[in-house]
Amino acid sequence: MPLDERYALDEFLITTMARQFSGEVMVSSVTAFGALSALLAKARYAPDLAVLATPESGMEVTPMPTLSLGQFLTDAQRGIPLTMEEIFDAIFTDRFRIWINPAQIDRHGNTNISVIGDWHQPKVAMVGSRGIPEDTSHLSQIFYYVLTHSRRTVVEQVDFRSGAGTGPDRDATLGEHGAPSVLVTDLGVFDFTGPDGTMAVRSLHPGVTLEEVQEKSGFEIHAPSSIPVTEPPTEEDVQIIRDADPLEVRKLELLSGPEAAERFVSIYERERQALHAAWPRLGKLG
Amino acid sequence: MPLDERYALDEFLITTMARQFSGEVMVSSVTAFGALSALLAKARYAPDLAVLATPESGMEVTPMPTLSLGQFLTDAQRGIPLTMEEIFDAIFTDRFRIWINPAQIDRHGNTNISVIGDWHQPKVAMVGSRGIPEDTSHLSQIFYYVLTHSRRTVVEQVDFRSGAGTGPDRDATLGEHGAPSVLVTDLGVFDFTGPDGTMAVRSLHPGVTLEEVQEKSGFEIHAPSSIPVTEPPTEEDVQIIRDADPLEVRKLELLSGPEAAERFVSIYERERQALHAAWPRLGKLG
Amino acid sequence: MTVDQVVADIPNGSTVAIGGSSLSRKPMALIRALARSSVKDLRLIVDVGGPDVDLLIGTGSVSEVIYAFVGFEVLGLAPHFRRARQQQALRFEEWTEYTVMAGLDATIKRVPFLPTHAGLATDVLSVNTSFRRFKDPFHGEELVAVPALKPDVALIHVNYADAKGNGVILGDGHVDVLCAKAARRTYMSCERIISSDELQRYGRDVQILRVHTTGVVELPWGAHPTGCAPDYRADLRHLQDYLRYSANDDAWRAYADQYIYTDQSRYLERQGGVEALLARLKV
Amino acid sequence: MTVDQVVADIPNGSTVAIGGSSLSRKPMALIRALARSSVKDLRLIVDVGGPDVDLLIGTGSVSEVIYAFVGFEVLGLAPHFRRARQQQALRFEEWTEYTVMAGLDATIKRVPFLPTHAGLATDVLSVNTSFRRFKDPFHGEELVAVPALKPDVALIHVNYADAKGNGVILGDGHVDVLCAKAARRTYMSCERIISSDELQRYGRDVQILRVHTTGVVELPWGAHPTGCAPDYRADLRHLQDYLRYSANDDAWRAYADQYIYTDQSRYLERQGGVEALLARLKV
Repeated sequence: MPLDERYALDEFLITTMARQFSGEVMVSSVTAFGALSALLAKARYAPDLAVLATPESGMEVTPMPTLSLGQFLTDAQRGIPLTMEEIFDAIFTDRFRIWINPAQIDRHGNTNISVIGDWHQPKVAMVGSRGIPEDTSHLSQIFYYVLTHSRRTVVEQVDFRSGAGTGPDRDATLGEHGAPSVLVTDLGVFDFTGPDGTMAVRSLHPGVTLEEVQEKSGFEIHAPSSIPVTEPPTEEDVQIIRDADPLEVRKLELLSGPEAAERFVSIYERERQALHAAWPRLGKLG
Repeated sequence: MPLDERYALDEFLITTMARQFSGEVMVSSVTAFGALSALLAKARYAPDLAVLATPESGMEVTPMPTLSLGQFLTDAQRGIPLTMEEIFDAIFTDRFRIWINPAQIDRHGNTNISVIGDWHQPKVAMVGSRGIPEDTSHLSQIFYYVLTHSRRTVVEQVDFRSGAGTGPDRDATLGEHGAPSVLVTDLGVFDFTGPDGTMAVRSLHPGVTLEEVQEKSGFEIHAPSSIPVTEPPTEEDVQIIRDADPLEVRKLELLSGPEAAERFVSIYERERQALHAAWPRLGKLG
Repeated sequence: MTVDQVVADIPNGSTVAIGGSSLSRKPMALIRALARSSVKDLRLIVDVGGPDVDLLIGTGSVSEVIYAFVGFEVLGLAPHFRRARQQQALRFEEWTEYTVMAGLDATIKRVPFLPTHAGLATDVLSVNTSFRRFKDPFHGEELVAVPALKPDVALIHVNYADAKGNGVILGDGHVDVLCAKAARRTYMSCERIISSDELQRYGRDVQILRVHTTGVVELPWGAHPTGCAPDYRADLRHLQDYLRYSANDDAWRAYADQYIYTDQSRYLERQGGVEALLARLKV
Repeated sequence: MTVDQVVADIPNGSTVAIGGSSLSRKPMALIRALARSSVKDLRLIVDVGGPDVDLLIGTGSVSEVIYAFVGFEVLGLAPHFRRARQQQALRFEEWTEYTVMAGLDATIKRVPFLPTHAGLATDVLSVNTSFRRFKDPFHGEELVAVPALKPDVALIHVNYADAKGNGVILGDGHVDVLCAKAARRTYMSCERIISSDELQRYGRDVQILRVHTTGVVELPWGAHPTGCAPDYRADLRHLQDYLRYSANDDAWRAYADQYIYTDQSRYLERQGGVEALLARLKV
């Protein structure tokens, strides 16, 4: 995607993600992209969202992208404390949304965060399926994002199904519950309306061609004859994101190597100050 | 049971009930007798008890026998608020005790609070089995009391099993879990160590004869050749009970008719004052 | 929203779960509104029922009751419930305290049932044909399968709520959270609507989450004649009157005219007004 | 009680459930004490694991891990966990976040299993042979039976506790309550022991009830290097060091010598002392 001086790639993607939200549901996040998309959505696109400070707790807060302070937001902003049981009850009753960032996603929207290679003889053992099986068996909207669309991330078939995609296995046991809805990558927006519930192009980001997408994907993605261009963020969208993340935690997700490490340390050292500047402590101990 | 000037029947029974408690378990109560036995036990016989203010909530409080103020004790004494889920988890994990006052109890310790007559064509529809099935399938100690031992209350066979007694049905499905332990009546203390888990005399109250018990029971209760006399309350037991229940809510359980109604009204009008005198309001709204 | 809007959302034959517990925090103002509407054939789900169930049976609004308990606690039995049971006038299904909770929780967790030992070796299993005995898939242990209870509507009453539908419960929570999560639509009355900022000071006492509620109505004294800790206790004197009025049809019609077929503000006046209620019931 | 008394109660082969979540409120001081004891062949149960699981694998104390997740969140993968998985050095069983909770809850409710749809149409069901597919007894719907998880011991760390064993958790509760209820013996460390009178001011933040706990140890900074909201955040700098020290055996021995084979007060000195920790981590 070519750069545009009005917005950075992260701002473009976060806005695109924000525009997927709707309704009165809890929104949780484990990443800065997730947190900022929820924040922007609540401000501009889906005012009824009940946004959480952490993956698990602190409802009705303004999330702050952070490395170490998620739970502290609940206290600083007097978020409504929740329990894990309440989170899963919200999942089971379809009152929950989250942007999931899988290591692999495949043609049918199966996703993997557990292992590269065979589960029993891993090439790379990652983290384990966490709550993705629960999400993908219960929610009516499942949101995925991948920041580097490539043949390593968008694959013919995932090495391990942490998240249930479309196909016969789902049809036999889960039906529509928890089926993948949307994938946002650095190249475009995709859904699973292709033949037999396979991945299809919904829109491509400005300047991205279908050829580029096909080349960077591990399989041929279904595409309509006329492909829309993803709508870019407005000035207001961009401003909201920048104001909400002055330390630019979001940039870390797109970086690696020494630059990432240096910036990581710098953010970690400065974020307490940012928290106190934004929300002078009001919590129960304050 | 003949009267003794040192204690009243209610004080005798409450003390007998208090002496059954042991260990570090939650104790709940729905009656004044239950509340006072827990209070006395904690003061004298089982100091580790975690006493609740109401059937459901307010752990670590001093219960006050009351008609309308159970929940208010939690607030006044800063009891630890619990949920119904926590109560049942304490039941399932055998960390819970309660004195149950059934309408009928039978030879095998089955108990009934649901209906007199056939369930489908009730002669008297009472209240429904409430949580007794849960207690009698999980707790290692099940305590019953009956204030008027008679052929109407201590029966050959209950009309409806709200609580599971001993016998083949239990043996097949529950084993030892939740079996009846003790019955305290105005005549004596009974357990279920008779042949095939039937009711047996453990002790008789002072002056009570086995003949009187058999005459007032709907079946022959197993008795050892030498029957102990139930130990009466000490002066300290009696004093603790009287101090804890200055309005004598406990007396209501032994009364009926106009005398009960009059005393009921009088207690109801005076108990707010008693609460505030005992525990000046310290709660979260105070 | 208003009481009338809530009632308009509850058609004949609805399955209604009711929060509270016997004489505590029953949504009585909503119950009375339901009772004076023309709605019929309600299926009630209560864990521990009291004047809520009894009143709706008394006004002929009910066709079925699923319950673990219905009673007036220290005051004795529930008169219309008892009469209807004895006359076999309606359908009744006796559950138990935990199984009602498990049935609601099964719906929340979108499973058709939850397993338990509760009920084994009791007659609840004989008379309640909704339960099923089965053997667990691992060891063949005999268990009770508690079927999912699926309320269309839940009615609850709480201390405070914000306009968005978050609710604060300061006393015992009873099964209100389970009702709110399990029902397709949850209507909540409250003693007072407060700002979200103020509500969020209540921390873990914010027990009802707006994602599970459909509408909120401010109804001070909305639990009366049951209590609402720590604001007011149960009005046992009014409940004694209720029991007397329930002795026969004529008396019951008089009760209904005076206390049911009227709105909440007139209802409160007929209790002697808010000052008198405060003097009698504020703790 | 003391850390040593806790460790003495945990024999070889024990099944140990650990509270907290990845970098939050892990009972790390208890974990380090366990790691430096001679205990072997632990079976760990974690919902969301992090340095707790990784450290115990690193010291060779573990024979099996039941987990939904083990990782260092923003810092990346868990080095010893990853290596052990890739070398197939121990037994691993992958569960999911809710199924670990359901497995613990099944034990609490004394049922052999709980049903769920979670895991269907995923490979978790293929690799985790503890789960079983079955058909529900009412409608024959296909479900997953999650077996009861039965910890011998639970280890948790909380903000405050009283000496009787009631505990206050001010930040996210994670699965600590489930661990405490499900385990046969629960040991709780806390930042500070306070009087019962003071503890009871925390209302619904008193989440751990003494009827479910066996012993309490006061261990300030007992979650370090993970965080303990709202007292201190995770020490990501120390955790970065941990990752570097985990690169090879020699470095790891150095880490163990310096930070594991020592007591909590020397451990804190080696972090620069409490003043330095406060300056770095207090929020």
